[in-house]
Amino acid sequence: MNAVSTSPTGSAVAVTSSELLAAVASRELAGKNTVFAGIGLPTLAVSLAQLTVAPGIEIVYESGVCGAHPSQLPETIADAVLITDSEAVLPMTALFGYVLQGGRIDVGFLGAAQIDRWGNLNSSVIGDWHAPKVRLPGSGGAMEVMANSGEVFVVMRRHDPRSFMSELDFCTSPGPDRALRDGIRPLGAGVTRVITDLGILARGGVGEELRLVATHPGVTVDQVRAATGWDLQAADELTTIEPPTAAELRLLREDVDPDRVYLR
Amino acid sequence: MNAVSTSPTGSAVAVTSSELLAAVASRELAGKNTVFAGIGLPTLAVSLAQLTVAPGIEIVYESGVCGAHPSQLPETIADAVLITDSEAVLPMTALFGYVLQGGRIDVGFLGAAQIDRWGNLNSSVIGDWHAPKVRLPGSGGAMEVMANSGEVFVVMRRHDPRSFMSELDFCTSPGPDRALRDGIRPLGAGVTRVITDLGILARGGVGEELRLVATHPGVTVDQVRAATGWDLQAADELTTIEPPTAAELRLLREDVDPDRVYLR
Amino acid sequence: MQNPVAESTTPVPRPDKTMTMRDAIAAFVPDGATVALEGFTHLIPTAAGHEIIRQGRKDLTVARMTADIVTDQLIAGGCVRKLVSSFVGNSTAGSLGELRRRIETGRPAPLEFEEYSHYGMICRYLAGAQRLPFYPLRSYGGSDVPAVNPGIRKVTSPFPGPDGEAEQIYVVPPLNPDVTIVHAQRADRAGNTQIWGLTGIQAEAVYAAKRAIIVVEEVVADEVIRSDPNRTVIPAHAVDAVVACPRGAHPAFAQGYYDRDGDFYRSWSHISKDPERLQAWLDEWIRGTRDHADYLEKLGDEHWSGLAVGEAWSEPVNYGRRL
Amino acid sequence: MQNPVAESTTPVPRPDKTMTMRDAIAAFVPDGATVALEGFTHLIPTAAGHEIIRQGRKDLTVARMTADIVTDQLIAGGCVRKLVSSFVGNSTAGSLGELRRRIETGRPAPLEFEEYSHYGMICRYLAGAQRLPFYPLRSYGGSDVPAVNPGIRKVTSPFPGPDGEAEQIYVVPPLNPDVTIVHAQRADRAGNTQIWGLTGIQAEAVYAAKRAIIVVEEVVADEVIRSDPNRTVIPAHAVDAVVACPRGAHPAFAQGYYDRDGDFYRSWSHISKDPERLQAWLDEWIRGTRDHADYLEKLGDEHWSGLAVGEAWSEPVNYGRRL
Repeated sequence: MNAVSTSPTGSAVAVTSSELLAAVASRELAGKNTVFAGIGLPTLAVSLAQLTVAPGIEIVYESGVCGAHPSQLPETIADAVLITDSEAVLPMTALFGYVLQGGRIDVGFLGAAQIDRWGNLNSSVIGDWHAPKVRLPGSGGAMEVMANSGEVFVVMRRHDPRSFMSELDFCTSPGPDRALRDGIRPLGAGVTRVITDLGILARGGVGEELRLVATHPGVTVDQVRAATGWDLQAADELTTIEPPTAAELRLLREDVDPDRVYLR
Repeated sequence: MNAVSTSPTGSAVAVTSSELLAAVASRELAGKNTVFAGIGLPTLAVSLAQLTVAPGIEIVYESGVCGAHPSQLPETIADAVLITDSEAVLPMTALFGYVLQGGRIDVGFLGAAQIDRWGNLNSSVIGDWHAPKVRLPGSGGAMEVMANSGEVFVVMRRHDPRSFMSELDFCTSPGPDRALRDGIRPLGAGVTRVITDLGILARGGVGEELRLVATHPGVTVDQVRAATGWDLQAADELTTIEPPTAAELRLLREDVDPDRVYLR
Repeated sequence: MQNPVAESTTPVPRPDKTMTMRDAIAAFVPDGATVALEGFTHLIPTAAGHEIIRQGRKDLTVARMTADIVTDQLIAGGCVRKLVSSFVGNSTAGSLGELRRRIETGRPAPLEFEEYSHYGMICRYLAGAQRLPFYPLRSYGGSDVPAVNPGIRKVTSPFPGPDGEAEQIYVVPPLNPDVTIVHAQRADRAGNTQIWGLTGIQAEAVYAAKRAIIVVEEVVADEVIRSDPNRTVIPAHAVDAVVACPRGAHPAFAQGYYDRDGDFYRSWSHISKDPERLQAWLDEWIRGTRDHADYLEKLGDEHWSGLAVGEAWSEPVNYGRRL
Repeated sequence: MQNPVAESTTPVPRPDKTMTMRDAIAAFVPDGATVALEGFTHLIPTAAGHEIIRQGRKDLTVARMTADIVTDQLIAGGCVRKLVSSFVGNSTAGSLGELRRRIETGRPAPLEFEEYSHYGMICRYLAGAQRLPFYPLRSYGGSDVPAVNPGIRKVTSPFPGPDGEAEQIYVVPPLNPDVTIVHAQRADRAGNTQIWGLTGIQAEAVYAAKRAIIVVEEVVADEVIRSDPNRTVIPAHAVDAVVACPRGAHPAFAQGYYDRDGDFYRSWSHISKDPERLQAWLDEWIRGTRDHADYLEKLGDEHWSGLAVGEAWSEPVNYGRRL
């Protein structure tokens, strides 16, 4: 990334990849009420959205914390600073059963080692599950976030063919199309946005593939296609993503993460 | 009832029906750890058992209170005095799901309008359910106490053919024999003791009918048979119930219910 | 892509959901709605029930595990077409006159009744809160209740039972009320609700509902709630309206606020036994009062002093703060 | 009929279940047992895991939603035959070296692994706690996990779906550990356990188990627990042993007692990457310490001062007392 912004003090500071992704993701949260998010880029994006496009938006953490008012930027989803001064700490049964499966999350943020054109995700293994080349952490709550959130945003720092695959090595968290083929009625739209260092892929819901809908300035469609392991289709009206504005950068740098814990 | 006991002060005081039933029921609790009980006779019995045959026994209330240490005798299972100073107050999901259905109750106490020879209970209606002569309160938690407790004790103040019936008007809370016929595996033994103003009926578990095993002094087998709506069988070795001892009566009157709220 | 323009960094505003009882009932309890009123002996949303009667709602389906005085009043008030319940009785204090008349005689109008056990109702709320198509439970085997309630069905487990054979179990369907109304000790303006003492099935009944009204003894400052987030039984995102209504659970109790009005419970059996006396009572105490404050004024301060409770404070716990 | 002879009216004695960690592990964790160790990032029963290693337990099946450092240590300690988990990673701080070696290379010995999602594990505990034959959940449709885990099956709902057609749903089987071990802030001697901050799945994991060991920062007077019975997450009747073991969750945190040792989490990726270094670490810090007090002494007071937390006390609530 080579976007450059002017800092509040007037000196030019390079926009980091984290700032770019957080700013772009935050804009997608307009009109949303509840977000299920992990620490790092997703929380940066939601915190920025709270200060910009979605003032009332609430983050629900996988640890059960609702309405956090942390005194410092948390290091994990279970950080003690998220709990003190929060509005509610839910037991796991309520968090996963009533909030997530209950359908009270508008947008879930997920990451993954591999994603395919339908927005299915693999976070379990590279290679064969029974004798994996790399054993990854597995689902955690990802399968539930995928199955139950209204829609899912995926933020990927690196858009490359090893992650954007034609065939997943293993499907941990399936989108609604796979669920339907398995005879299970899906409750959410699955992945609707994939925000990467090259651009934004989007799909509307059941039956739709991820398509390229926007690119960062200077990124070409061919570049994104080359970085994608399937025959990626592009929208007819492809837009260019506006780089983080001075206001967004100032909020991120001065209010959301002044110690630059995640804005590295 | 016409048993007479000598009060601690030396004067003869007639033993009330409540005292008799509470004392007799308390003796049946030897060796038990957890009891699910309502207010009134069952709590009197358990409180007396705590002071006599089962010092460690714990009452779990349908309201979710465990380890109550009430400052006064409670009026209902949800009385505020049961909650203040208690050891735990459980939400309904934990009480019914984890404690009761989870199999952590040794003995459940139940009452009913009608009982049959298998210990099935009716607390829903007198007459036809769709146009009842009397609409009774219904199951409450009785169905779950019956299905999930290790065994069930029933205390009936009045042993008569209108309550001890050959055919129930309606079965609200079935014992294990009815469950089996319905294709459902029972988890508990069902009713094992019925303690009445005439004596004690008992059964061991699946496949067994309630049999008369003991009578109060002066009560004949024929008297109990006449008060029972089915062809009641009596045990070969019928025992005579020892009336409440002086110690039991003193504990009931001085410690358990000094204001005689339930010992009327 | 949207371009945010916010220039300020003021703290994120929390929504203010406080409303009057009148407005909350008017907004969220339409005729014909399925309304869950929960609270197990403790914290019964009586004042909300009275306001439903004042506003003359019709054809409601009322879900309430322990259908007690407020249910009898709602039925007598002509608000209820159908009752879904697991216990229909006036606590330990006697009968519900109107409910029994309706079911036993069908007069002045029949009442549709769907019967469950307590855990059957709990499991219906659990299924509703979790968007499950059904919830399994170990009771109902051999009971006559499934014969009169076709909502209770069987499923065969895909795992063998302990004897190696196929195992069957009863299930109940989800209950998703149009609105759930509960009473609580306190909430903040956004709806973070704290309950202590008996917490019952309130959280699940709220999560299962499309809308939720929380009636509280006190609306408190955000800082009070945030000092003890584990005490929050219902989080703000599940709440639509917060109604401040002190003593709104009468004749039920609110742990730490006031005691149960045992005399009223006992008197209800007599009041409700006679339909004319019951309607006169409704006219005087509910239809004849403007709101719950008016009802309380009519009851009088002396009445309330008899229900006052003393102090038994919890030991605070330390949530800690990073140094 | 039995004839009671008690003559005294002393208060009912509560059982005293306090034990040393050594005795509790020796009594309730035999070779080959299924052991659930729960605590979601917060209150991880690390000290109990270390004692299992010290006592050289073999062939355990370990159930733990977030299999993290203590799980890696147990595997490296040769205690574990099979792992049942929904997340195998060192929090956000890197990898579990031993676990990855066992699964990726099968060296020095293979590790049987049963994979779930978080809610899959939660539902297994829910089914276990409720004696249900299965528990339904809305995820798993289309996932490859059921293909590698035959415990995850489907059931057809007896109620039609929204389209009127038959509806299928996945279910998981109950999990009933031989023993569940959890860490908590405080308990009384009988086992009434209070937890604040993240309460996770601890209660369900305990209720699902045949036996339960509660490790606590403090054993407190009965009066402390009884001042706030709603804070009791696990009641005494579900508990078999209470072990006082301050700082027993390290490197995890205990809300209000000490903070997370982030440096240790980060260092674990390096320690566990090299099998020899990992065994040397186990020799020095676990096998080479007599108990957790010894481990703490070795860590040193200075280390602990860096994890100290300040004060943020909850506002007390009034439980009330009848006047």
